[in-house]
Amino acid sequence: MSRDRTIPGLTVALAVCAIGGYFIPDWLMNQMMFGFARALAILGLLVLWRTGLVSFGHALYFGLGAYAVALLDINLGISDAFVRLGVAMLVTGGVGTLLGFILRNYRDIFFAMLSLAFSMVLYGILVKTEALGSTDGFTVSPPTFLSAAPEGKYPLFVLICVFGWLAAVLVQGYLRSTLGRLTTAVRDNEIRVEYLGYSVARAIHIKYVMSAVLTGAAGALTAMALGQVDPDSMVNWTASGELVFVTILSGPGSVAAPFIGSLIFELLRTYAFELVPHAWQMIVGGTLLAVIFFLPGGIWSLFARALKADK
Amino acid sequence: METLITIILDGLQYSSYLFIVSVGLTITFGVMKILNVTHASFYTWGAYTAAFFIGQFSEMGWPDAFGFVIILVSAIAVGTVLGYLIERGLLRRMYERDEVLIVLATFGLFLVLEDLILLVFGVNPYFAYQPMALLESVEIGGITRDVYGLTLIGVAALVAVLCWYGLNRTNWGKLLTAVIYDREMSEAMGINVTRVYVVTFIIGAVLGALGGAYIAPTVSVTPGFGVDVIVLSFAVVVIGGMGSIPGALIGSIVVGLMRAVAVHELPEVELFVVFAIMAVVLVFRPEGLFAPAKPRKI
Amino acid sequence: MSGDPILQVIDLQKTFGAVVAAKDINIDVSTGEVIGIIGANGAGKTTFVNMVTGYLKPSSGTIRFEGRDITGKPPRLVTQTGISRSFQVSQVFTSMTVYDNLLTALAITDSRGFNALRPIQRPDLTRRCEETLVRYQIDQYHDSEASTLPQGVRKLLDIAMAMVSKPRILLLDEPTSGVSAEEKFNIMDIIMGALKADQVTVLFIEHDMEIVERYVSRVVAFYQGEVICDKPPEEALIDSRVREFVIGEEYPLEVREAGSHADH
Amino acid sequence: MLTIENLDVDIESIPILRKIDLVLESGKMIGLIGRNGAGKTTLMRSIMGLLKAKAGTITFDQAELTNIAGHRRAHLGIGYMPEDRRLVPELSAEQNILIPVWSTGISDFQNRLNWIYRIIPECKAFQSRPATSLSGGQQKLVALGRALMVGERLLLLDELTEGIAPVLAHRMGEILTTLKSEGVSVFIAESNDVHVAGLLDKSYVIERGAISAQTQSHQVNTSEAST
Amino acid sequence: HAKDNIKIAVPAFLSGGAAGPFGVPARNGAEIVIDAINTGKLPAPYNSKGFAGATASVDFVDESGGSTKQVAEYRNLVQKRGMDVVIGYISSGSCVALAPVIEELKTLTVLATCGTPRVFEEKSRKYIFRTMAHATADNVAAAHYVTSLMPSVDSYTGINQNYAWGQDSWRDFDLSVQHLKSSAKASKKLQFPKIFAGQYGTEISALSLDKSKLIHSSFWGGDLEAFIFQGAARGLFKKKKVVFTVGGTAAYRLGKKMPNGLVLGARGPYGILVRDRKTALNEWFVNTYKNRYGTYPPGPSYQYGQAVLATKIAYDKAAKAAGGFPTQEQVIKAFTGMEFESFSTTVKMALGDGHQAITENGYGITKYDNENGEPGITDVKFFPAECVMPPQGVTSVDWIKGGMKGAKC
Ligand SMILES: Nc1ncnc2c1ncn2[C@@H]1O[C@H](COP(=O)(O)OP(=O)(O)OP(=O)(O)O)[C@@H](O)[C@H]1O
Ligand SMILES: Nc1ncnc2c1ncn2[C@@H]1O[C@H](COP(=O)(O)OP(=O)(O)OP(=O)(O)O)[C@@H](O)[C@H]1O
Ligand SMILES: [Mg+2]
Ligand SMILES: [Mg+2]
Repeated sequence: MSRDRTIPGLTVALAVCAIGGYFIPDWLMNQMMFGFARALAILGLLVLWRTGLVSFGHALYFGLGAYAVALLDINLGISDAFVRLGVAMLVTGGVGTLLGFILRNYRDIFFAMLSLAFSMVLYGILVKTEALGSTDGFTVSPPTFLSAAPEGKYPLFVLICVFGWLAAVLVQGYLRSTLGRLTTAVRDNEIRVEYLGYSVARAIHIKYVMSAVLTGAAGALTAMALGQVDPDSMVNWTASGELVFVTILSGPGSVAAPFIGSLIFELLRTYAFELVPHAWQMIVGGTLLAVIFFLPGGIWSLFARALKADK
Repeated sequence: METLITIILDGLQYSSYLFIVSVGLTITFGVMKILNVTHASFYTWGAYTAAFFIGQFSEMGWPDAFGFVIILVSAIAVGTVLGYLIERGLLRRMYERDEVLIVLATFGLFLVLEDLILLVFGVNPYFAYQPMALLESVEIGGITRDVYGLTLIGVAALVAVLCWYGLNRTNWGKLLTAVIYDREMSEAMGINVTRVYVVTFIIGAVLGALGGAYIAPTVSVTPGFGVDVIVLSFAVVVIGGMGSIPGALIGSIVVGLMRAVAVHELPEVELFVVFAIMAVVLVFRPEGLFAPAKPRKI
Repeated sequence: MSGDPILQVIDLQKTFGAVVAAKDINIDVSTGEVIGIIGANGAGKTTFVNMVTGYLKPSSGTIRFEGRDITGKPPRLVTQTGISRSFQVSQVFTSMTVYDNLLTALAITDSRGFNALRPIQRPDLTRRCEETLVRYQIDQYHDSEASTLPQGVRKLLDIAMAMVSKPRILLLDEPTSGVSAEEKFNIMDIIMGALKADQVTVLFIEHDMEIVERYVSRVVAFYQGEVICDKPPEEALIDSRVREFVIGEEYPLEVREAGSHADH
Repeated sequence: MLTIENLDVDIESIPILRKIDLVLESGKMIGLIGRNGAGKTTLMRSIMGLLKAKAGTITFDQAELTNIAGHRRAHLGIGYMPEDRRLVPELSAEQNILIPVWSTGISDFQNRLNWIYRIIPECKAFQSRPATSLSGGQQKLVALGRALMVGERLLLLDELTEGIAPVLAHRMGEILTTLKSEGVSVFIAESNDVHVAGLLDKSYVIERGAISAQTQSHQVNTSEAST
Repeated sequence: HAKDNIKIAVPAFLSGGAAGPFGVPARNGAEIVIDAINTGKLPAPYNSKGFAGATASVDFVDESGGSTKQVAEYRNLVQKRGMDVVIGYISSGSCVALAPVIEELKTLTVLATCGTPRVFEEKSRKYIFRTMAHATADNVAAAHYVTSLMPSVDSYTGINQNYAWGQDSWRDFDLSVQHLKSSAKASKKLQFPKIFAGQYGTEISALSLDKSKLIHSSFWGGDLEAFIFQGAARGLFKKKKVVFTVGGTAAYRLGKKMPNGLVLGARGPYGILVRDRKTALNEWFVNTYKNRYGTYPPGPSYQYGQAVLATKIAYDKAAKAAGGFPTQEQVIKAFTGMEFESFSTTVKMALGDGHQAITENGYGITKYDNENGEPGITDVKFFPAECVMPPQGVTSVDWIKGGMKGAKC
C-alpha cells in the first residue's frame, strides 16, 4: 500500500495559494475564491455520494449560508467574516439536524427528491417575500476581519484557502475513521451495518449534517466573495444541480478533488461564456457528458494518473 | 360560487397541462428508472416546432384548423426523432451506470439542447395563436375562458385513458412490469428489451413534446421556457409516486388545484405551495401516493 | 455450562395476511447447543430467524435472551445484546475487498464513543483482522473484491463478519446452500472450529441432511409455521412426520450412522 | 440439439470460460458439475445470450445462437431458470409464470399452466400471492414453473436443488425424468449434485472455466474429478 | 496621451425570454450608434469620429442567468477582459446587484435601461450613470394619464413581476394614484408572479374576478407578450382597462395581434411614442435602424443608443476640457450633470448628484393603423420631466408620499 500523501499535498497547495495569491491578477483570485468556496459544498456532497446518496437540494444550505450572511449584514450590520461564517454554519447545522431526522430514512432517488422539495420550499419563500429580497436578493458588504477592514480581497482569499484546507484535512481524517468507513459500508449493504450493531440512520444523519454545514460555509464564503446573494443562482434547483454536476466533474477519489474540479468548472464557465456566449451552456453540458462517459473517476482521475506517472 | 367554479376550472386546466407533461416523465422513470431532465427539452422542442410551423403554414394561407394537425405531428415527430436519437445514442450506453449519473447525463444533454434551440430557432419568441383564436371563448362562472384552454382537459383525459389502457389491457403493458424490474431476466423470458426501451422512451418523449406543442398557442414560446416545467413535473411525479400513471394524474390534480387556490386566495404562497405539498407527501408517504412494491431482501 | 436457557422463545406467532408463518413456537436453547433447523420450503424457518434477530416483529409472543426480553427490538439493538446471524443470501460489502469487509466489521463493532472517530487502520484492529482471515481460511482472497467472490467464500466471509461482534448466540441461514459438494464439509468444519473456540451457541437452517447428521446436537423441524419435531438428530431423522414433510422417505438412514458427530 | 464448440467468454476482459466443448442430444439430460466459481452460471448465461461469446459457437437446432439476439431464445423454446430466481416482485406468482407467454405469444398456455400446477402443486397454493412475499424455496419453484412454460425443447436449470428441501428436490428429479421422456432436453448446473446425480445421462465437470472431465451415465464422482 | 481604441462591453439579454423583445433590439440600437460613432456618421453635432477620437471595440455580453452571475461576469469584464466602459443592463435586478461592485472596481458604467430608483437613492455613486429616467417617472406618468384621461377609473389592481422592478413599479403607481385621486380604490389581491413565468391563466382568472376597473402592469419582454396573448383570448382587455408601463415593445412585435385600447408607455419618449418626431437625430435613428434591421426601433433600441451617445458626448466634452484624451476621472466629471439632445428628447443628468437622467414621459392608447398596416397609437400625452420625477435629494417614495412637492406639470 502506497502512503497517502493527501495532507502534505494539501498543505503545500495551501502555502502556494496563499503566497501566490498575493501576486495573481484580481480576476484569477476571484475565480479561485468562488471555486474554492464552492469546493467546500462539493466536499460535503462527496461524503454523501460515497454513502450512495445524492442530494438534489443542497442549494438549500448554500442559500441558507449565503442568506445568513446577507441578513446579518442588512439587519444587524455585522460584517465580521468569522461571525458571519460561524452563524452560517450554525444555521445550516441546525436546519440540517432537523431535516436530517426526516431525510435519514430516505434513499436513492427519494432522498434526492425530498432534498429537492425542501430546497424548493426555501426558494419559493425567498422569491415571494419582499423582505427577503425576492428575486433580486441582496447586496452583501465586504467582510471585515476582527474589526480590521483591509482593502482588497486578499484577506478573504486567504481565509477561504485556510478554511478549505482545514475542511479538507478534517474530512480526510473523518473518511479514515470508522464513521468515515461507514460511508461505503452503508452504500454497499445497510442490512449488514445494522446487524453489526450500528444505526444506519445515525450514520447517515451525521454525514448529512456535515455536508449541510460544509455547504452552508460554502454559501457564506461565496456571498462574501461575490458581494451578492440571489435565489435563482443560489437556491433554485439548477443551483443544486450545478453542485452535483461539479461533484461528478471532480470525482470521488480524494478530498483534494473538489478543489481542483470546482476551480476548473469556474474557469470553464468563464471562458465558455466569454468565447461562445451563445453556446456556453452547450459547452458546459457537453463537458459534463464527456466526463460521465470518458472520465468516470472525474477530473481527479487525471491527476491521480499524473501523480502515479511521477513516481 | 363564481370564485369556486373559477378556481376549479383554472386548477383543472393547469392540472391537465401538468399531467400531459409529467405522465411522460413518469413512464420513462417507471420503465427505465431514468429521471429524465431532457424531458424539458422535448417540451421545448415540441413547442418550438409546433409554433414555428403553425406560423409558417398560416402565412402560406392554410386554414387555422390545420394548426391542430401540426401540433400532433410536431409532437410525434419531435418525440420520435429526439427520443430515438437520445435513447440509442446516449442512454443505451448508460443503463449499467448509477441512477444519479444518468440524471446528470440527461441534465448535460438538456443544457446542450437548450442552446441548440437558440441556434436553430433564434432568440425571438414565437407566437402560434391561430388554434387558440380559432376556438374563441365562452363565458363560464362569470368570466371569459378560451375554449382552447378547456380542450386541454379533454386532451389530458384522453392521454390518461390511453395510457391506462396500454398498461393494463395489453400484453405490452404487462411486459413492462417485468422489464421494469429486471432487464436481463426479461430478455431471457423472450422480451425484446431493447425495443421496449426505445418505444417507451419515445412514448415518454412524444408526451413531453405534446405538452409543449399543445401549450405553444397559448404562450409566447421563448428560449428557456421549459426550465420551470421540468421541476414542477418532478414535483407531480414524486407526489404521485414515481413511475405510477394514476399517481401522475392525482399528483397533477393536487398540484394544479392547490396552485389555483393559492393564486386566487393567497398569491404570495403560489410558488411555495407546490413544493411544500411535495415535502409533506414525501414525509408521510416516502414513496409517493402510489408506491410500487419492493423486493424481499433477506 | 448449560442449564439456564440462553434463548427462550415463547408462543411466537407471525402472520402475513392470511399466511401463518409462525404458530405457537416454543423453543428453549441452552448454552453450547448446536441446533439444526430443517423444514419444507416456506415452513417458516427464515421467518423464525428474522424474528429472533429483530428483522421482523412477531405478531405475538416473547423472545428472551439471557433472561432479557428482546421481542421487537431492531436488529441493531439485538446485535448489541449478543446475537448475531448470517443470511440465506450473503450480506457483505460488495465493493470492498475481503480484508476491508472484515476490518470494517471489526471497526464498527468497536465503535463505542470516540473510537468511532479514530482512524480505522489501527494496530489492534488490523491484527485481529488478519487473525480472523486466517482462522476462516479466506486469507488467500485478502484483496479480492467481494462482488467477484465464489459463493462459498462469500458465505464464509458473511459468517466471519457475523462473528466479529463476539456474539454469544449465532443463527445461520442455510450456510451451505449453493456451496459445492466437496467444500461443504470443509466450510462447516471451519465454522464449527471457530465457534467452538469462542464458545458460541449455534442455530442453523439446513436442507442438507448430511450436514445435519454430522454436526448438530438437536434438530428442530418446521412445517407450515409449526414445530413438528424437536429431538436429537438420531431420533428426528427417523421421525415419521419429518420424513414425510421434509426429508423424504428415500433418505438413506443406514449409511452414515458411524460418521455422525465425528470430529473434523 | 445443443452443441457448443470452442467457446470463450470474458467478463470485463477477464477470461472466465475457455474452450468449452459440449454436446446435448435431443431428449437427454446432462449435468454441468463444478465447484463454486468454476463458471457454471457463466456458461448458462452465455447460452442465454446474456453474456457475449468472445470466440466459438453455440448451435441450437442448426441455429447459431451467438448471432441471434438474446430475447429470441425463449421464442425458440428454451427455458431458463437462473440460480438467483429473479421474479418480478410486483406480479403474482402466476403472472410471473405467464411472463414468457405474453412475450412469445404461446397460444395454448392454459393447458400448460394446468400441467405446471399438476406437477408442482405447491405453486398453485400460492399462485395469486405477490412474488415479494414468497420464501426462498417457494420463489425457486415459481422460477422453475416459469422456465417450464417456454422450455418446450430445452431447459437450462442453474442450481436446481439449491435451497430446496430434500422431499421436494427428490420430486423435482422425478418431474425432470417425465419431461425427458416427453422429448425435452435438460441441462442442469449444480455445485452439489446429490439429488440429481442419478438422473443424468451425461455429466461434464467444469473447473476454472474449462471442461475437465466428461462422464457417461451415473458414475460421476465429483470429489475425485476435481482434485 | 492619445488613445486610438477603447473597449466597451454592452450587456443585454441575448438569450432567454427577454432576448427577443428586449435584449436584441437593445443590442441593435447600441450597435448602429457605435458603428456611426466609429465612422463619424452620426448627424451633427455628433459627427466627430470616435469617443474622444478613440475607436470603440465592442463586446456584446449576455445578461441572462441571474444577478449573481452578472456580478461575477462584471468582475471578469473589468478585471480580466479590461473593459474601459460598460454600457447597458436591462434588468433592475442586474443594476441593483452591480452598483456596489461597480463602485468597488471603479470603472465607468452607464446603465441604459434598468429602472429601479434604488440605484442612486440608496447611496450616491461615483462611477455609475443612468441616461434614462427611472421607474418612478413611468408610474407617476401612468397615474397622471389614467387619472386625467380616464375619469371613469375608480378602482385598480396590478400584476407585476416579483422583483425590485415590479414591486417598485406597483408601489409608485399605487401611491401616485392615491395622491392624485384619493377616491380610487386599490385591490387587496395583487398578483406578483415570478419573472419569466410565461403562463398566466390562473392569474387572468383572478384579475377577471377582481372588481377593479383598471389593471396596472410593468410586465416586459416575453412575459408581457404572453400575458397580452392569454389575456386577449380570455377577453380580459374588453372587460378591464389596462396600463402597461413597458408595453411599447409589444406593439411592434405583436403587430395586428396587439389589442386596441391598451394604455402603453415606453418608459419615456422612445419607440412607438416618438416614431414620428421630426428631428434630424430621430429621423436618422429610425431610418438607419429600419434599414438595417427591417423594423422600427422599439424603446430598448432608443435607450441603448442614448446611453452610447451620452458616453460619446461625455468623452468628447472631457477631451475638449483636458486638451487630449481624457482620463476616466475627467470623463466622469464631464458626464456629471450633463445636459444633451438625444435622438428623441432632451436628457438632463439632474438627479443622483448629476448621475441620474430625467426626461419627459408619456403614454398613448393602442390603435392599429389599418391603412398602413402598422401598429399605431392615439391620445399620446407627454408629461414634463419635472412633473414625473422627484427633485434632487428626495427619494421617489418620500416625494410621492409627500404630495409630489415641486412637481411642474
Ligand atoms: N464481474 C466479475 N468480475 C470478475 N470476475 C467475475 C465476475 N463475475 C464472475 N466472476 C468470476 O467468474 C467465475 C465464474 O463464476 P460463475 O458464477 O460462473 O461460477 P459458478 O460455477 O456458477 O459458481 P457458483 O457455484 O458459486 O454459482 C468466478 O471465479 C467469479 O469469480
Ligand atoms: N414479507 C412477507 N410477506 C408475506 N408473506 C411472507 C413474507 N415473508 C415470508 N412470508 C411467507 O411466510 C412463509 C414462511 O416463509 P420463510 O421465508 O420463513 O420460509 P422458509 O422456511 O425460510 O423457506 P425456504 O426454505 O424456502 O427459505 C412462506 O409461506 C412465505 O411465503
Ligand atoms: Mg428461508
Ligand atoms: Mg452459479
